[in-house]
Amino acid sequence: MEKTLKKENFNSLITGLKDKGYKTIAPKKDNNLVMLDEVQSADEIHLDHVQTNNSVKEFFLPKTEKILSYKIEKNKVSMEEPEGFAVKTVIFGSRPCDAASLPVMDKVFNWDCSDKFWVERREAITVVTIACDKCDSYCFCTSVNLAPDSKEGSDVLLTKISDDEYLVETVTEKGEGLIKELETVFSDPAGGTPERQIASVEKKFEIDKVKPWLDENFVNKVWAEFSTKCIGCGACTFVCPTCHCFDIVDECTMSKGDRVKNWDGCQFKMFTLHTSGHNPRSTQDQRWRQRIMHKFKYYVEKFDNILCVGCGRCSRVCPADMNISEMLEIIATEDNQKE
Amino acid sequence: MSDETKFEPRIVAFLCNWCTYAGADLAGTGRKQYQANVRVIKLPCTGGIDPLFLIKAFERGADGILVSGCHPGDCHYNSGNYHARRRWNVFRPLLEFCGINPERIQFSWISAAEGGKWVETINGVVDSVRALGPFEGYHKINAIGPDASSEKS
Amino acid sequence: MIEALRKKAEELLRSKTVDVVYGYGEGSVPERTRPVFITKPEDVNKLTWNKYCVYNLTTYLKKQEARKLGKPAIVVKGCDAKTITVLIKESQIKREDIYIIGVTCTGIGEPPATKCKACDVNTPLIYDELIGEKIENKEFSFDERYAELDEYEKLSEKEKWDFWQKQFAKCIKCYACSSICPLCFCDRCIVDKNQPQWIDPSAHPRGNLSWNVTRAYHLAGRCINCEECQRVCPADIPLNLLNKKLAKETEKNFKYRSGYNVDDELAMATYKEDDSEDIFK
Amino acid sequence: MGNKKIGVFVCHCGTNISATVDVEKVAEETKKNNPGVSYTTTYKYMCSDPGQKLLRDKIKEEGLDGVVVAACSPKMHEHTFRNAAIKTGLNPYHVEISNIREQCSWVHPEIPVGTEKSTDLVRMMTEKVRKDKSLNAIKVPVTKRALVIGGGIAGIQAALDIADGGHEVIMVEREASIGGHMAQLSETFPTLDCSQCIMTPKMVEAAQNDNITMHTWSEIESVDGYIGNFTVKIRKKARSVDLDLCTGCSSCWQVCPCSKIKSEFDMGLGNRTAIYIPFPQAIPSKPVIDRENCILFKDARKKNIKPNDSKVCRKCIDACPIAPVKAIDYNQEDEIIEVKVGAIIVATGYKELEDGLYGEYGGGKYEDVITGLQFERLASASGPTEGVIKRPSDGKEPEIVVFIQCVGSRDPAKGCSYCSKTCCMYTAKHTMLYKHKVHHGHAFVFYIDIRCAGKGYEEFSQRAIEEEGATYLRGRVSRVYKKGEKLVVLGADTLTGSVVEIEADMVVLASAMKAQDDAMEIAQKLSIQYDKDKFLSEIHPKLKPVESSSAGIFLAGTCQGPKDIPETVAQAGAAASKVLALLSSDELEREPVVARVDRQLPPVFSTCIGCFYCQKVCPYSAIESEDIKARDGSVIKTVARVNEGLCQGCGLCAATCRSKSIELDGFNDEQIYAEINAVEFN
Repeated sequence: MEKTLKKENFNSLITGLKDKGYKTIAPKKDNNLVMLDEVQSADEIHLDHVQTNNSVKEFFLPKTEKILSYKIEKNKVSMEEPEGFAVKTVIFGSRPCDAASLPVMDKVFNWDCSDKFWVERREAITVVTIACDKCDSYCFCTSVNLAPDSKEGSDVLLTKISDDEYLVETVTEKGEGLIKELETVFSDPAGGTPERQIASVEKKFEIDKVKPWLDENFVNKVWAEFSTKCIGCGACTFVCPTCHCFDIVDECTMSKGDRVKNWDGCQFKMFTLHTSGHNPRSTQDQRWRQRIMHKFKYYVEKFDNILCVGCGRCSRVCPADMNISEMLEIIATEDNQKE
Repeated sequence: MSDETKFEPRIVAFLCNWCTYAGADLAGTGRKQYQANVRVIKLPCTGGIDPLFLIKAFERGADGILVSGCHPGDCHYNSGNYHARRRWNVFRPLLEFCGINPERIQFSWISAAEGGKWVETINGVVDSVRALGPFEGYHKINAIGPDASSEKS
Repeated sequence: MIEALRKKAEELLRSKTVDVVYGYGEGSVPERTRPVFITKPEDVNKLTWNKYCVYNLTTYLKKQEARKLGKPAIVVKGCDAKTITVLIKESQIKREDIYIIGVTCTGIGEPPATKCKACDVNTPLIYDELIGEKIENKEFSFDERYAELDEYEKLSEKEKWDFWQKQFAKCIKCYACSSICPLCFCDRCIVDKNQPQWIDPSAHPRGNLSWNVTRAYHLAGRCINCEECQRVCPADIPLNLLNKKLAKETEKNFKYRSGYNVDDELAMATYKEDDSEDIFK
Repeated sequence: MGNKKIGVFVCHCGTNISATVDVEKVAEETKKNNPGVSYTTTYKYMCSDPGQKLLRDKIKEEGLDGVVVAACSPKMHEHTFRNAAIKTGLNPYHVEISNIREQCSWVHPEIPVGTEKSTDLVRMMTEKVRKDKSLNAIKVPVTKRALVIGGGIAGIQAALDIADGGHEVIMVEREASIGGHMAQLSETFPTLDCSQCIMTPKMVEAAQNDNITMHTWSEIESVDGYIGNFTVKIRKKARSVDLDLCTGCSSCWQVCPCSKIKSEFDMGLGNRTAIYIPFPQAIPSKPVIDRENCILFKDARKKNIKPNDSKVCRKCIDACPIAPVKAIDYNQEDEIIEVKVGAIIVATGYKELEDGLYGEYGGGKYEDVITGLQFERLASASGPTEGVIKRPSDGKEPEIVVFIQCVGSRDPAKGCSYCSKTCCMYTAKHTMLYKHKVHHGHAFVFYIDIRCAGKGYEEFSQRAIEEEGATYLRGRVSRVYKKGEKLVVLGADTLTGSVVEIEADMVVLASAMKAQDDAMEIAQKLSIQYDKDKFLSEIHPKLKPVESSSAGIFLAGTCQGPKDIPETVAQAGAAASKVLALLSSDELEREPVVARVDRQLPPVFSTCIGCFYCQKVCPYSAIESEDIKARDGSVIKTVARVNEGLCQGCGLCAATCRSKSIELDGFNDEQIYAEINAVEFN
């Protein structure tokens, strides 16, 4: 189903969503950042950006989330599972790369057991993506088999066709349902083939060459050379739409507490520290290698998907200007030479 | 304290063993009455009180905190209270800068002989915090806890 | 200046005075540079110097990966050099274990970093070799130094609370702030101590408040205002305001400014009998 | 630890607690709600014998491994209940007191309020107990030897008492002879017996005691270590005379040409030579060369040659009859010796207020305005005038002498706000000594108050006034000025309200007793406290009057504050008895509330990063640095370590440590956290 959406109708869209009981998330300007966040009106929406600073991840896998709460009475512990965490929501204006991360992560969250927090939120949230009309040098979706107008993971894809109009393509039934629910907001496309305004993202490396090299180069001096500057923070993993590691902690007073799931990241020294004091990944090059290996080898082997959508956030945010596509370029051009 | 019509502030007091704790004992010995809102935690010296203790007390619902030890020059450990004084001289403005009313974190020197001063001080803390009202900001973030994210999404 | 820098680096490496030079190299975009670790004299052309050399490279002194490369020469701006003074005072390095290549600097960043506005260390206070024309260091008044705090200090209590709650709410606990900080060198940060867990590790308002307050407090009397924490924060939290506030209190109360004099006693490890009594009853 | 079985014993304290706290309810709530609490009871008097028995029995019967006694302040009976636990085999540090008397029942009259608060306090304490760990008393070996710093009457008395108790004593005196100020005195109040006559035998006794090793002309260089285990470096200043060889024959000082040097012992009223003994009864009775004033040393300094190479004057060495090696060694150098001791007594004495401080009284300006100690020398039979009272300027017998009391003392403007305590008595004594020697003379005394508390003291001063005819005038002297040969003393008599002007021949100032100039230095070397007047501080003014703030270091005599001889001797004896008690055991037991730096398995070793803030803040220098080394000897990391012997358990280090790698046993992180956590207002 193809429709168009006029900018002038953004307001009715947001109001419409509100009326239909949706919570709306959209890009908002926040000082120096553009953040996906709840909006109440179309005025708050900001679309003049390459990429939001946060990804859609936090709406499916919050940075911190209660997975159960408990009360400790004398000789008795009673537990309560959270409810109502999955709220009917529309994410409006996320990028195709972000949306593409969702089916990739579906695999891990439905693997050995189904993670109800992820699954229920996935059901409750409709993703309306806007194809990128611009990009920057950090973007590399085209190098990971995606594109600025990929439909993977989106329920609805919007593509700019003029300064004040978007082409609306439904991708899923859920998307179609949403469009139907708010029919009046959308227009029928004018005749002819509209000119889609889509960014041209340079292809930086051959993804096919990456895994074979990784298969052979668990030991390679490149890891250390590239990562000496890494300061071991978790910024890259936290902004990444596909990094999904978490930690579980109990936060409690004397008589009650919450079991909490928090983002965690493989770049932290503590991530793999054993109680014994032994750390199987004791140096930063090992941790950097882990990040690359997980994304481009282990995940591929397990789930047949690379765990990267080429959004470039990790490189943009890196305090030490580590650049993941640069690393992958090195790998892809290393001629499979083992040291 | 469950009477909702009247707010009773909840105060945690961190006292040094040698001076203020003994001063509070003296108030007891002298049967000097004071408001019962305070829960005392005894440590050897004010110098041994980490600001984290104060933060934790707020996290556990305190509306106000008192830290009290030996007068300058009287520290049982020579200089513990001097170091403590430095610590609070920077920590309190930091909390104030973050929007915490400085009256919620009070400091005093009360000697083992000053039972009366203990009574005055603790009543003063209770009254001033009562006037400020419940520490709603902190109570709120305590109550939200990890629900913050789900509230957001 | 770049040439002089490269020449010095080459000379140091050739003479084996040092094993590695921590310096600035070209970044992934023209508006960025990145830390480079030059171990071979023939690689010195990778070194650069421009207004985007924001990093405080002394942070790599706490990283075993960098230390493994051997005795370092470090390229430092005036602000960064102050770190070295603190690290020496805090027994983390010995002066003779590092070679300091000081660069004179008239400001970095685009737009210029806040710290550069009242910079009084255009020429580093400590160095072995100075690259660039020596600049007479300016002097600023107490008020000028902490001018950026004014607009925040005059907020009402509620405005302050709301402002910081909004800021801290953004925190994702990625710890980029402490990872980048050259003075956050604990092996095990207090936030990682879980028996007991003083600071909730969760990125919720309670955990974020205690983390951010504690992080700042742990830098009281130590922070040398390199602003790296603020630069790297992916959530754009103005962390340096907290550091600056503590620096102001430290200077106001104890007449101490971190990193200026290696002979000064560390402000939070000493006391004076006549320290302010104002807040004590 | 979570499975600890905790017993809670709530005390009625007669009705002291139970009148305003519903103790049954506290016990009930505690049993109902508090994790780990397996037994609760209430009892009339927990501290009584049956109460303690109840505690002991229940620990055994119920298999308790943690106890909270909700009762009076821990300051009252923490010790009692912990000791009771020891008898059952339970480590005493699993016993905590919840203070529901001083903090509840006595201060909150309403039963519901006191009960609720008591329940809260008990809850906080049971949570702490859940985290309590067994601690074992720290045993410290004791070096059975004492150091006495100072060889005045305090030091001598203390040394003798310790030596008589069978322990070795090392005595350090910075002057050339022991004796101190008491050796300078003429007669002593209130009995007027001759000071020398009672002092000299003590000095001899000390010198001859096999247990006492004396280092005169020596000073303390440094003190390290802790109670039972001090290492002391002593600087033996170059005496230029070999004490082993010298026989004290006097040949040398008799030929010394430098004979116009003011004698310190005689307070500048007499002269001595450059090679000298301070006074005839000096011990050791062997000379020292005053290198500042000896012409040979002056010459050597000028020419920058070794003293022995100077040929200016070699009279003393030539006169020395010792052969083949002379007892005089011009080239002798300072020597540092190291001794190990288990206890230290500080008896460094006082100094007299500089007379120059009182310009308005002509102090330091007029020769005939002298201090109390100078008068002692004038009156002493062994003094410069052989006991004849002559005024310094012209040697005339003074017919009118004005004594001014409180010179410096009780005068904050001159830096001594305190009373020097001895002056009223010695001034009374001075008037008597004067009257005994100058029968026709007249003594006037200006005083503010007469403070003669002490056995026989009041009678003594009354005797001076009533029998010996001294005229006491209550009032201050405003000025002393010279008029011809006379000194005019302008003062007030506040009792008559009149101005008094006395033309005196001599004025004696009862100058204040002050702390030694270098009292702060010695205090710092010993890590002990001093007060605002630089007198060394006892740790408790009433109950621990001879203990300094550092364990194992005791105070005797006027270094601690002005006092007279009997008091000094008594305090020296007290300090000695403390030392004897300490040295009587082979090991010391210390309360194990000490800090501990985290240690872990390799490769972490310790979470300490070695910033040494803890070391900088520690008031006891108890933090050392330790290199953790690999097998090949290379240093892996340098971390802090606590010296248990020195640590006093303040916890300053723990609060300073950013990574919380150092914690205080008994108040560790988990314990404090548990207590705060159990506040639970939320």
